[in-house]
Amino acid sequence: MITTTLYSLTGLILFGMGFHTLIIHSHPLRKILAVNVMGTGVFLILVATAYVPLGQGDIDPVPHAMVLTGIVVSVSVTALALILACRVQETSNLALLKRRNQRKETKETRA
Amino acid sequence: MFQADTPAWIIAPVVLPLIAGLFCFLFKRRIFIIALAAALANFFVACFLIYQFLVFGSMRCYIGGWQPPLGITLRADGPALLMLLMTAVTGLAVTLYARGYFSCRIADSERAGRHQRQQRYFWPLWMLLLAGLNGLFLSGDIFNLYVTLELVAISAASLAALSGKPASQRASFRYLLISLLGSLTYLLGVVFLYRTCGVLDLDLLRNLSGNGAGVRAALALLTVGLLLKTALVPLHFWLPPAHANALAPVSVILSALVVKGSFYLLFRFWFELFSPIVTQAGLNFMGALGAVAIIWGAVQAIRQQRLKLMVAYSTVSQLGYLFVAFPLSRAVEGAQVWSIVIFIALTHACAKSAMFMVAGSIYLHLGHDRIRDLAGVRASLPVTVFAYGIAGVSLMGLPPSGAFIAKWMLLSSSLVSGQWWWALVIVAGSLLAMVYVFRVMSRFFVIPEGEPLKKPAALSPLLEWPALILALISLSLGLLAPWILHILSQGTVGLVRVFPGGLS
Amino acid sequence: MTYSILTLFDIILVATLLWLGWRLLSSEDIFKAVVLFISFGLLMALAWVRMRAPDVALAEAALGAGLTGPLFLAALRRMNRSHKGERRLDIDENRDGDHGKNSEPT
Amino acid sequence: MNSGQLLLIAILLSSFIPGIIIFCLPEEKHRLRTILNLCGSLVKISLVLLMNAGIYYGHVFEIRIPLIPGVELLLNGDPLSALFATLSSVLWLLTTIYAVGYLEGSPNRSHFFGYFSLCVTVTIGIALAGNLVTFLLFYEMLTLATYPLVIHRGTEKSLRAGRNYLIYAFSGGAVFLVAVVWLQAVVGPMDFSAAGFSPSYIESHGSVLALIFVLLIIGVGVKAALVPLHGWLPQAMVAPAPVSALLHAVAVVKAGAFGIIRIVLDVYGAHNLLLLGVLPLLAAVATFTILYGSVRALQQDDLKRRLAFSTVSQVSYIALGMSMVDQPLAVIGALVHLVHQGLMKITLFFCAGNLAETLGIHRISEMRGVARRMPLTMAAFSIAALGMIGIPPTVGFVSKWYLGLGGLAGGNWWLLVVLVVSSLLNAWYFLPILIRAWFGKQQGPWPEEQYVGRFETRLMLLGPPVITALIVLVAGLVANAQISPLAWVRFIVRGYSL
Amino acid sequence: MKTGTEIMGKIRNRHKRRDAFQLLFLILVFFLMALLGTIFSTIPVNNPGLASAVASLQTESGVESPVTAVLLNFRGYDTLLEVMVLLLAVIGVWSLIKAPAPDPETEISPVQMGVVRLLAPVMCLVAAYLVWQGSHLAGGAFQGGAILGAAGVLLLVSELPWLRTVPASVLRFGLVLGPLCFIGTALGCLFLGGELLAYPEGTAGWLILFIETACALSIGLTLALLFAGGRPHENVSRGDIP
Repeated sequence: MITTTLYSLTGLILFGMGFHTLIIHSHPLRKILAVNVMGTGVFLILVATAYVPLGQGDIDPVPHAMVLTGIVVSVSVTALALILACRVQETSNLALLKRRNQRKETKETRA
Repeated sequence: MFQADTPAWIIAPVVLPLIAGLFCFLFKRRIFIIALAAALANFFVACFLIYQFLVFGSMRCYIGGWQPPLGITLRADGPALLMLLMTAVTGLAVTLYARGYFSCRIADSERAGRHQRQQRYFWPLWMLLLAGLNGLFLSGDIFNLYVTLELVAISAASLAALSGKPASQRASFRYLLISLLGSLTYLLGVVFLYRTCGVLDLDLLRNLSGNGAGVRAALALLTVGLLLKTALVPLHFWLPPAHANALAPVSVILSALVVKGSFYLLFRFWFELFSPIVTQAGLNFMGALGAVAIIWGAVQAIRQQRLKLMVAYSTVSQLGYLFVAFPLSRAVEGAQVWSIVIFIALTHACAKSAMFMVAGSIYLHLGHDRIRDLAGVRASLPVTVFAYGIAGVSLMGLPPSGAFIAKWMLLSSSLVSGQWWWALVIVAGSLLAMVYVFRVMSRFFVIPEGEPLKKPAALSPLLEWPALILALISLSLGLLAPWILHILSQGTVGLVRVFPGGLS
Repeated sequence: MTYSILTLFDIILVATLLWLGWRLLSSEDIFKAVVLFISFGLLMALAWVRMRAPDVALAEAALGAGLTGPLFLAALRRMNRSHKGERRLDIDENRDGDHGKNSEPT
Repeated sequence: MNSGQLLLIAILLSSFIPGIIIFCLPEEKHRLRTILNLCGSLVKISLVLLMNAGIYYGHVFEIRIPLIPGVELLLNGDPLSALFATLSSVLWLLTTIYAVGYLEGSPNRSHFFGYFSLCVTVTIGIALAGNLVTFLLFYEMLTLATYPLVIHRGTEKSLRAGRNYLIYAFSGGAVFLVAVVWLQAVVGPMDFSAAGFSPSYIESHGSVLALIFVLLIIGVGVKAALVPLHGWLPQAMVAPAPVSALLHAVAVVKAGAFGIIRIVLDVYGAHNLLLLGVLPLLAAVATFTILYGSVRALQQDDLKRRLAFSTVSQVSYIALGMSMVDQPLAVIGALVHLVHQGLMKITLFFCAGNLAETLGIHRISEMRGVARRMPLTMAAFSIAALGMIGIPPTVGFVSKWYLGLGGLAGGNWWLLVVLVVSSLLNAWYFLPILIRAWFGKQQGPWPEEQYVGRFETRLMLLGPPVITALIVLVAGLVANAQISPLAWVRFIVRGYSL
Repeated sequence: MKTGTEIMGKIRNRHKRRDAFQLLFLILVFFLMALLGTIFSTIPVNNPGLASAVASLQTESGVESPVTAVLLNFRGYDTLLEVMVLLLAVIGVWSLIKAPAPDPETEISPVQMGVVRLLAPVMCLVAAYLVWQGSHLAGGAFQGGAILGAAGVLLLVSELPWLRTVPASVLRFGLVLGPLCFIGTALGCLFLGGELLAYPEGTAGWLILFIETACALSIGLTLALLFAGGRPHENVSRGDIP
């Protein structure tokens, strides 16, 4: 019982920490990390709910299956989000550079 | 083996688009044919399921033959089937429109490669999104709903980023993060529920859930998660940029279908699963948010300078109506609640798709969508302008559109129950809708000064007619009202209302 | 409630997890954060084993730490590379044009 | 589906189908478009006359389409709807002919005539509406169908006018919707019927029902241009002349006035309204509108604007008559004025359009001696103007006569005062025009003379006002005959057993 | 000079305001979590969960491991959709961006090559073992797939030249293989038994193994391609190797 409570509260705190970081920080990678930590927190609560100490009965396998599903989903979403973040940065850098180049060109022509 | 009353038909709307999506990804040629076949099949299956529902009653399909609590149940009841039909009809139109859209863009040789690539990835993503949505409407398992939500969210975010514009990618990134946050909050709610009840099946949960603090917390978490995805004010900030910067067919899908998915779940939870613990204060709170959304979204829509952004903010406003139905649901006849929401959702799906299609066609035609400079479109795209007008009329809720029926019910219940302030909001919202719809409409009627420099070629009928047909459907939904009410009253307990004139 | 030696282990594990989580979310350096995230994942695997969930532990070790970490690192490298600027600009412009020529028929 | 239902549908389709076809026609197919329009309106007139005969002999014309419980669409041909339908369909024919002549050579005609046909379809729908929901449906559609006509010119000025028109009309529609829903919530679903709802509701919900009556009147009052809801009407004058004729005489303002009649006679019923005691309010608003409109008309130099304010004033006679619903003679006066005002006003607008189109005359100050250049047009104008003043034997006299009789019968002597004052005002703003046109001397060339031909103007422009002016005269002369607007109105009022 | 200090002051003010907001938000999150934690720990746990339900049907599922039974039999539909989510991620990534060109400057040290040569086959073996033992112990398609994916990552990191010449169509086929086998089996069951995913009696074990193998291959490929980070060069897929 104490184990379940301990781990579920840990999961909840991880969830809260992730949520806080997701809102406060602006770096895209940090946001994705935060979402991952949040997810881990939820999974921890779920697995802790199913926990039964050794010798006191069967473990409920359904939450485990749910967590497995969740982990796979979160990996795929993370991959997509990372690529999207890269792409955002690339394109916005590109726009920035183009603008800078244009400014340079206009300066040169003026000169 | 497959009789008309086999429940296994329910899985077809999920499996067909899934397979189509796989093949669309695998193959290089004739992708459109595969997608069109799937959309058509999906439409016919939806019609068949409604027929089956009307003849044999509500269906349940236990996947793998495992009954709850262990297995996953798919169920087809009135609201689910109507949402399914809405998706099928809109989806078919979008499929046709997207074909026209991409052909038109590929024909412009300058960026043909990029457009071809967009088309290539559009089809599998769209098919998988369709499967996810259908799964969402049919699923009867709270964790399976999470998976379908993710399926929808990922494909929607990828679709939103498809246009390749930096703005669209930024918006899509934000959209992805928001829907992830929503999904995780939803999942936390599921954990709370599982902790309390130990089952995942919706029907079992309804009986078990009781009135504890855990269930309340679960409801709050599920609600917040789904509200994020539904973009109710004040959580709407991600929607306009994501919807307005996407490709036109994608905007249609996102605005007409994707937000409806999460709203549908929210509504199910509030009025079926958790109806015993829902308090009037909670309903009023949702209604207040909806009222703010109606007014705020409409005011923002009026202020926009670009057609697509205007349409996107109009989505924010229209979603508010769905939530104003919350406090009024219990006011007089609790029975009317699904019908109000379904009428709004169906009308909005058809009308908003038509509007985004129109915006896309105008963008293709003029090369911009600045509202100031729309003069002369009427002469070159009469069908499109007509579609815009009809869709706008439906959004304003003029008779005989479905939104009128919904508005009638909302007004009637708010006046009967003495909550006249909702009536004020509803009327104000439709007047504001009139302003933003006709602000654009009047520009169509301006006769341009001088001859246009070059006369752009006429657009393909695939770009014009689906919009018109959807707009006409949305306008005539009010006339189909008895039929829709019949479907709604067939299976849902408590919705049975005797129709005075008789329907048969 | 029974307290045992395992409870002590639990508390240590949980404290480490929280500390790692806090550090990875608040560290100034993203690279450091990613490294911390990988170790966080490995420690989570330990926690899963403690929770009698070996399947999850295996998946977490392989997916959470073994794949997500490299994914982050690759993304980080890509982002840093795109920071460098000019050279990438040319490549990226060629890309679109290049693709236009080799467009596949549908 | 029986023959009566088929007839109703055919009446609606006879202008709807030509409208849809006209939308699809290419711009340059003028002849086909004209033929379609004329065939449609001739078919419509004959069908409406057929329905009138049926109604007279007691046939039932009714279509019910249920939507949701308590809300159904009901098309119903009763004597009152026959009156309005006949008026609209006859005037539509004339307006169509006029519009074909008026718009010769201008752009976007297929859209114009398409919306024109839809507009008439919707007006007939209003006439045939059998309950408030159906009325609301067509009432809102009327706004939509007329809006493109109002902004047909596509200039910034017309867009502004159109915007104001929409804001007024849809606000009115919204108020009307609320009132309809509320009424239904209080008294339950009801059709238009002579009895109105049961008086027992008055005891339980008296004040609410009075409030709903006010809301309903506000809703239709926007289109009927009751002061202070008339603001859109003078602005809408930027539209082409046939559209103004349509707005003032056939469709919009008339739909509002017709709505007032329906609400008073068929929704509330005379008995209930007397119990509620809201009629003096209506009478006050109507009186004020009559006097205010006349006074404002006096100040206008622009001919069409003067006519517009004259409409504001004249339509309120109908509201004034309905406010004395317990007096059958006053009701007769109000109902017959619906027709008579339409005939007179459409003549005036046709003539104003002729002056503008042929000679470029827009202002009254430019009209000196114009009667010598365009004698037929000005003769028609004079007949209609004299009718407006109420000089026998025109139809205007008939309306005012019955209104006055009704007022006297009810002991409302103030009504006579209102009638006399307003007639004097009418004379004051119409007679100078006539004097200037007939006896003034032309000073310099016409502002913009465009047409020089055998007749004073194109035949298609000349014919309709002459015909309507003749009807104004003849209908006044034979008012007591077996077949005349007055006879039909008497037939209607007999059905209400007031 | 004066304006400079003003600007600095403004920036400081903005910082202060942001800090205040952050603090407020921190407190809010803290209270929310405290509330949730209190509620969560007070939930009376008197439900057995689904453990007994799974245990009673374990023999019918065709596998010994309860988690695998849940994943691929009782809740196989979830797993089917989840495999789709993985595929969707790849499609999404491919739609966004092209795989970065190999960095010609990086030299792979022979030691690293050696390690890769040694490790990759071993990892494949481990993956196969994990899939095989999934029926009775911990392990299964996801774990096996993840190991395969890790092997793929290893190969990608070491920039083996032949990796770039794998035709895109083969990759697409590999990605679709797992989901297709899964759906195919599910539909086969539907046509034979009348229910989606209802394995005919006695065949469950073998069918699950078949699905798991196909899915593990696809999952491994998916993960490796997610790491590769973009769509392959399509012109290669048409056979004209540069």
